[in-house]
Amino acid sequence: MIQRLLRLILENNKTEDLEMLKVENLVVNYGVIQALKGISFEVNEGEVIALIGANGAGKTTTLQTISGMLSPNSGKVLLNDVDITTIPGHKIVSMGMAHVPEGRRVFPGLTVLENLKMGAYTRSNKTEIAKTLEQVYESFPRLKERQNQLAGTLSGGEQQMLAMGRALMSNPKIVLMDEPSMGLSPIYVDEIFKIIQSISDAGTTVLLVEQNAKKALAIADRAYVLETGNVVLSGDAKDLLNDDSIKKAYLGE
Amino acid sequence: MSLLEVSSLGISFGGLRAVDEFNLNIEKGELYGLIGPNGAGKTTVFNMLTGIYKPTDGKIFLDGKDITGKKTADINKAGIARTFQNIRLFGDQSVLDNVKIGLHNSFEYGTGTGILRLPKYFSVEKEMDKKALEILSVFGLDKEADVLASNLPYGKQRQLEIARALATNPSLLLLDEPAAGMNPNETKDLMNTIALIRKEFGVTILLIEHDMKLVSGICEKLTVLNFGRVLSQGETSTVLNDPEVIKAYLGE
Amino acid sequence: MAAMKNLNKSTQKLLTTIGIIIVLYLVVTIMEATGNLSSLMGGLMVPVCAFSLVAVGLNLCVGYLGELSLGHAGFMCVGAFTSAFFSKVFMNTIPDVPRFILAFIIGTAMAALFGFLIAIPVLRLSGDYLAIVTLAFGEIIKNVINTLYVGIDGNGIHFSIKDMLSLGMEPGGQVIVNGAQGVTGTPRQSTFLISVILLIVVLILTYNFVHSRTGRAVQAIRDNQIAAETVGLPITKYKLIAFTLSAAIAGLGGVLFAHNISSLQATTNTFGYNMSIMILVYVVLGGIGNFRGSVIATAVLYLLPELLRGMQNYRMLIYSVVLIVLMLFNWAPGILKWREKHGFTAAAVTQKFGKKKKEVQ
Amino acid sequence: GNSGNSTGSDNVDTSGELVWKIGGIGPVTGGAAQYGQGVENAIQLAVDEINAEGGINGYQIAFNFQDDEADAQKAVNAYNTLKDWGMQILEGTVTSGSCAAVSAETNNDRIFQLTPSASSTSVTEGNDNTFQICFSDPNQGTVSADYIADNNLGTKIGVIYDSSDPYSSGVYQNFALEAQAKGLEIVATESFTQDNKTDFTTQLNKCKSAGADLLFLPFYYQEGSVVLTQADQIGYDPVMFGVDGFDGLLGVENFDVSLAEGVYLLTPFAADATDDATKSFVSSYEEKFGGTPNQFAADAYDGVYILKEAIEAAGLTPDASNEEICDALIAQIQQVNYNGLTGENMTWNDAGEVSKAPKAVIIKDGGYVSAE
Amino acid sequence: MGFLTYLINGLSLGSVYAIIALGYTMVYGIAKMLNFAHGDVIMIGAYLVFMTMTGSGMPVVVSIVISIICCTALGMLIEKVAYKPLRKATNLAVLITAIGVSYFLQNMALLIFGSNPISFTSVITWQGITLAGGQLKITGVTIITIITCLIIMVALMWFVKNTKPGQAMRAVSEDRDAATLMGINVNGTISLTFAIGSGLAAIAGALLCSSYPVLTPYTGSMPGIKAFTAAVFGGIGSIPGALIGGLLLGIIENLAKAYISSQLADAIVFAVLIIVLLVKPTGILGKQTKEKV
Ligand SMILES: Nc1ncnc2c1ncn2[C@@H]1O[C@H](COP(=O)(O)OP(=O)(O)OP(=O)(O)O)[C@@H](O)[C@H]1O
Ligand SMILES: Nc1ncnc2c1ncn2[C@@H]1O[C@H](COP(=O)(O)OP(=O)(O)OP(=O)(O)O)[C@@H](O)[C@H]1O
Ligand SMILES: [Mg+2]
Ligand SMILES: [Mg+2]
Repeated sequence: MIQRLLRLILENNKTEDLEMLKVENLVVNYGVIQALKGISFEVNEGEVIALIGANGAGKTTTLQTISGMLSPNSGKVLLNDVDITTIPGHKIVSMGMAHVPEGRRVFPGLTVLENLKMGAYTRSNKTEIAKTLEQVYESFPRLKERQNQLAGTLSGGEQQMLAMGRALMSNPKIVLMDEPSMGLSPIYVDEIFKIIQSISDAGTTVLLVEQNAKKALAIADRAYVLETGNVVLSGDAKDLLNDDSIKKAYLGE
Repeated sequence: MSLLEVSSLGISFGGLRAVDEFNLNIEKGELYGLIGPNGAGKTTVFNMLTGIYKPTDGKIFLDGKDITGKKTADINKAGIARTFQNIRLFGDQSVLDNVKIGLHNSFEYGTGTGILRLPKYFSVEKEMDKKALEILSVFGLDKEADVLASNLPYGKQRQLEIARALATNPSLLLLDEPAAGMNPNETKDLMNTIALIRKEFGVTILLIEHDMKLVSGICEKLTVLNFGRVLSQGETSTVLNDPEVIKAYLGE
Repeated sequence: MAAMKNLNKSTQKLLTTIGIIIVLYLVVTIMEATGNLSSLMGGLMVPVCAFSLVAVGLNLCVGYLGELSLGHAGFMCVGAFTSAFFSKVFMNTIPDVPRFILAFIIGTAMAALFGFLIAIPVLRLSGDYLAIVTLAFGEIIKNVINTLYVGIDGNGIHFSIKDMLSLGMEPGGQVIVNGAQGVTGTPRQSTFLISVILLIVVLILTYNFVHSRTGRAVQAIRDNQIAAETVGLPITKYKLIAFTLSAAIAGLGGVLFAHNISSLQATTNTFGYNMSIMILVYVVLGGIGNFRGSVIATAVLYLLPELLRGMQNYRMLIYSVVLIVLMLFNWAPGILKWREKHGFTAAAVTQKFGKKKKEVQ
Repeated sequence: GNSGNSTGSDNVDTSGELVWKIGGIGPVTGGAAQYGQGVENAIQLAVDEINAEGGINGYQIAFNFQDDEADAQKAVNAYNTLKDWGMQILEGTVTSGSCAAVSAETNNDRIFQLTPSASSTSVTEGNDNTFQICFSDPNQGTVSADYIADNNLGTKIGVIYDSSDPYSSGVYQNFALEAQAKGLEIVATESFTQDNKTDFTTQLNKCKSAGADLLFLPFYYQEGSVVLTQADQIGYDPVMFGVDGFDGLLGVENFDVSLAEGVYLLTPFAADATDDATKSFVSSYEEKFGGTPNQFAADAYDGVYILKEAIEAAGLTPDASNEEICDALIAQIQQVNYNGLTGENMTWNDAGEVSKAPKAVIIKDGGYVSAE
Repeated sequence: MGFLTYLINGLSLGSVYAIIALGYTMVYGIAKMLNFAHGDVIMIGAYLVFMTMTGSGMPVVVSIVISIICCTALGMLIEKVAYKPLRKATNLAVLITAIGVSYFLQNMALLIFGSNPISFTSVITWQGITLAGGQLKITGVTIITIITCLIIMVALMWFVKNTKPGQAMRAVSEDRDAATLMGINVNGTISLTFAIGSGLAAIAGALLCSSYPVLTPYTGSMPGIKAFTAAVFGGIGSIPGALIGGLLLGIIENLAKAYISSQLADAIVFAVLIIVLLVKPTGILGKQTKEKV
């Protein structure tokens, strides 16, 4: 355990091109349905990685397996070289991972503010938390306006903002985002990608699942394309943006 | 006479005026878009149109009939069907059964007939199956008729929800963000489907959407909501070039 | 066609269930004819069928209507007492067979009536609130029956909810329902054959119901009430139909039960919440929405304590342990996964697994 | 703790020799377990004694006791289990509701049945093969009212009874009938149920404010101990009159017996009676099972000896068919005159009822004293 | 005067219901399960107090502490063995297992302690207060029970609102998966909830049997059901609701006995419950959670 921690600390101190997250041969079944058929990829520290693919390709399943909400049938997930495949989800969070889940999953009976505080559950420094809260409110002024409203009564887009804000409250080193722009108005979609960019600029690693492939690829460093449970294509995001097959299949051009 | 006439509609939640002085006229056969920033009150308008919320002010007329404050089921019978922003399927039932439930009011036989399997049961069920598959095939879902609805991928669930709504044989179809969670190609397919169902089923459509490609691609008229009030209303191209709309909603 | 195959699959399941019941019936009958059936087993057949019926009724409510009822013993109680009352009153005036048939009709109809009346207020509630209200109704029925005195004499029928004295009967009058002492001397007309026929008929009818237009609507309401409303389903009507039907089936079980035993009392164990909960145990163990499972679970769990009689004082302790273990074996996701891996899966199990996320309560 | 665990198969004679197969039924689990366990233990005690002395007519007794959880259907199941075992005579069941269901069966199968404690008339009505050792409900109700009237124990009577219990409501009904006949004034009739037996203060308060100077309490000692405690708490001190269910009160572990001072009860049996029979019964019971035997146990113990006497008088042997045994015992038990723990000169009529004088006793200095 | 007497009787019965209901509602509110074995843990707690206090002559406080510790351990053990494996199954499955556990505890107690009733010595020796010149008496047990209820209620509310584990409980009660994503140990939180609930059961057992001095293996089951009813009455999941529900249930029960019919008191109580729920479908203090569409 101590060794692991030591390693974690050591790894964290290194900087360039470090493999932060590594997924090896992941296979996940739902009953008889095989949702992931052995996918592998890696995310380096500080990168923004986009995961794109059609409906049902297995993007959500991938993110859920990484953050420990699902356990894979086989394969491995490594976070900073630590095998987290069998580590329970809540411990993964305290290792610095946050997850903006599909479908938002805000706590409907808690207020906006309580939801945000819940996001900082793993942290204890009150002043730091307050600082992060201010930053979140800055990014999402609507949340501040509504801080005492029950989250369950927020509009769809407002809930999406809350889910994002809540994940950021844990001050994560890596954040997984499942379609963060879904249901947001155009002006806010631009805004959200700016926010992702700034999160990344602040040094946080991002694994981004998006249907809005164009925007995602625009801010991503690299990208992987999933198709029915397999990685079918990967590469530099800018290259993919110009790839004809990608254009045809995912950019609607 | 317009198909849908809404005048001075308003609702409050506690101190929050979610929708205020909302007016809308939709002609038969139109494809109408309702857009606006997050939390502007679009879904709330849908909820009032379908009787899920009771409006505090205003009136709603469908085909000249006052349906304000009516029960949801009665409003559906009067001719309004809808989909939901957060998908609401009958998850534990097959795709086919989801559509057959939509057909519930168009095909009649009594509970007793069903329990005792009188001849009418067989004939009506057969017709229902036929009709349901017909609707499903419009969406290319007929091959998945057997699958449990909750096991469909997200995009297909959205389509199934539309199919189910159509099965109730509405004159007005409300779609709440039908393209959410779809990639541009899928959205393109959806646009075609929407155009197709308007033609095939002769329905008038009112939709909420944030995907501007879809909105500008198929909507003929638009209403923009902002803070619960109408910001702009009219032909799609005019509205989308309205500087107010650009400022509040579209961004540069 | 895919849809037809699906239909056939569940029809097949129904047919095999019926087949199994018929085979078991024949086996038991042959054993009895050849003197190989123990009295214990022989005596258990009718109660098992009666409780199976109640479990099927409750499963209709829990599995298809999606509402938890903790008061089904109350409907069984209504069916049992009204039919026993009827049979006793007309013991000497109507011949056996028509009287028995009428008893079934009356008991079932009364249970249905109670189900209907209770459903009107109850169905406005949901979840545990509904559960507690059904529990409350069951307890009210039990309490009232315990203080109910009904007698018959030359002047007709007398009622009281105080005591026998207040009936004010002529000498020679007959007390039929005697408060906590219940009804004794009901004619014992339930036979295994009748029970099996009823069970099969009910299984077929419930199957038909579930796969009919109304049944589909009921399930739609269970899955998503708001969506059901927006496709134009009259929620209250279908909830009422399903609940009433469910109560009627429980009442039918009650009639069968009452005419198999000559002494009927409404106690906590026989018709109180304990029994309601016991029946719920049958339903959940057998699989929510799985009628065959209900029948099997009822048979297993009802027979188990009887077969454990050899364990003497440890009997009920062992029973409770078996119950817990069976529940874990049938429901724990971890164990289900393990079973899948090692091939311990019946078709029913995979079906349950697929539904594991569904929360009925 | 106590546990009568030497039932059933232990006692079945495996050598193939003929034995008397006597069965018993009662609740040994569930809320009424204490009554069933007392009966089971006491029968076991008597059977062991008799077997040690050479059995009945030279044949040993095999005893098998089955649990019914005080549930009529379970009792029938228990009965069928015993039938499969080969039971010839049934001593049971303990509770009235179950007993009525089982009597219908034994009557049909022609098996002789003697119940230690099921007191309702529905047990014996129409069943010529069923006999009671305990007083019947009418008997107790009537005798109680008579006793109260004759001895002027009280003028204004309050009644609290268990309206969910056949025994309690049966005794109450007959008491009320006789009280009316004797001109006793019942000023308050209160009840409780098995689901509602935590708190009697309201019932007690109502009796108190109705001015009742005597409380008639026809139910079991478990609730009895609570009623006495709570009456004391509210400072209400009328004459308390229990029936045979109150027997056992002094045996409740840790019960403050001073609360029971002056309580009348109808009992045929007192665990601290000084006669040799009682003393030896109580001491062997305590030695073997722990805990003080109650009246149920005493009735059950007597039952075995009554059976012995009747069988011996009829000269039966175990090879007789059940029907023969049944018929012979029906005839013979009406000739028996038995002196046991629970009564002197006990005799039976053809309705199955016992005739033994219920003794009113009063609790004094933590012990029973004959009230006469 | 009569009315006041009955009211006080009701209050004292209600306080016992309330203290049991607090445990019920706590577990329900967070683990979303009806722990039907709760009443039986209460019974075990009462036996432990009896054995240590009356049997071994320990001081009241010591024996209650021992009982709390044992019940807490028992609660956690039950949770681990019987409920935890079903965490992802339907709530109904856990409900049934809880029933199995309830049978188990009853029959275990039957084997260990026997079926004979025990007269429980009150843990409260204080006689209480007398008012109106001796006409009205409030027993010490009643007063102590109500005070204990209030203390527990306030402590629980404070705990849930202001501590980290309390915060975790709220999150778990809302959405377990999302709670995991916040870094909350869902299993640990639910175990803790059971531990607290079972610890409360020990206290409830001691006070229940002090008011109702008969102890058998089945002592806990009926008050358990009543307390469940009380918890629903007050709005299940709501901590102050449990207190109010318990007290009201006791009062209604006693007034029904006093003024309507003691034979039909059960029926009347349940009828009132139904009427209240029809007027207020989530109980007196229950949160009205209308789904946003
Ligand atoms: N709980 C489940 N049970 C059964 N099958 C499931 C379940 N969840 C997902 N699947 C199936 O697994 C496959 C992958 O699903 P996943 O949700 O990971 O896709 P996705 O790429 O996130 O799609 P989308 O863009 O629609 O969100 C799909 O075929 C889906 O139907
Ligand atoms: N039941 C409710 N209680 C309180 N506030 C509500 C309720 N329903 C909606 N609101 C508020 O009303 C406003 C309008 O919500 P609505 O869901 O209609 O927005 P919308 O236009 O559909 O937004 P989006 O595009 O994000 O879905 C929001 O600010 C929301 O928080
Ligand atoms: Mg997804
Ligand atoms: Mg919306």
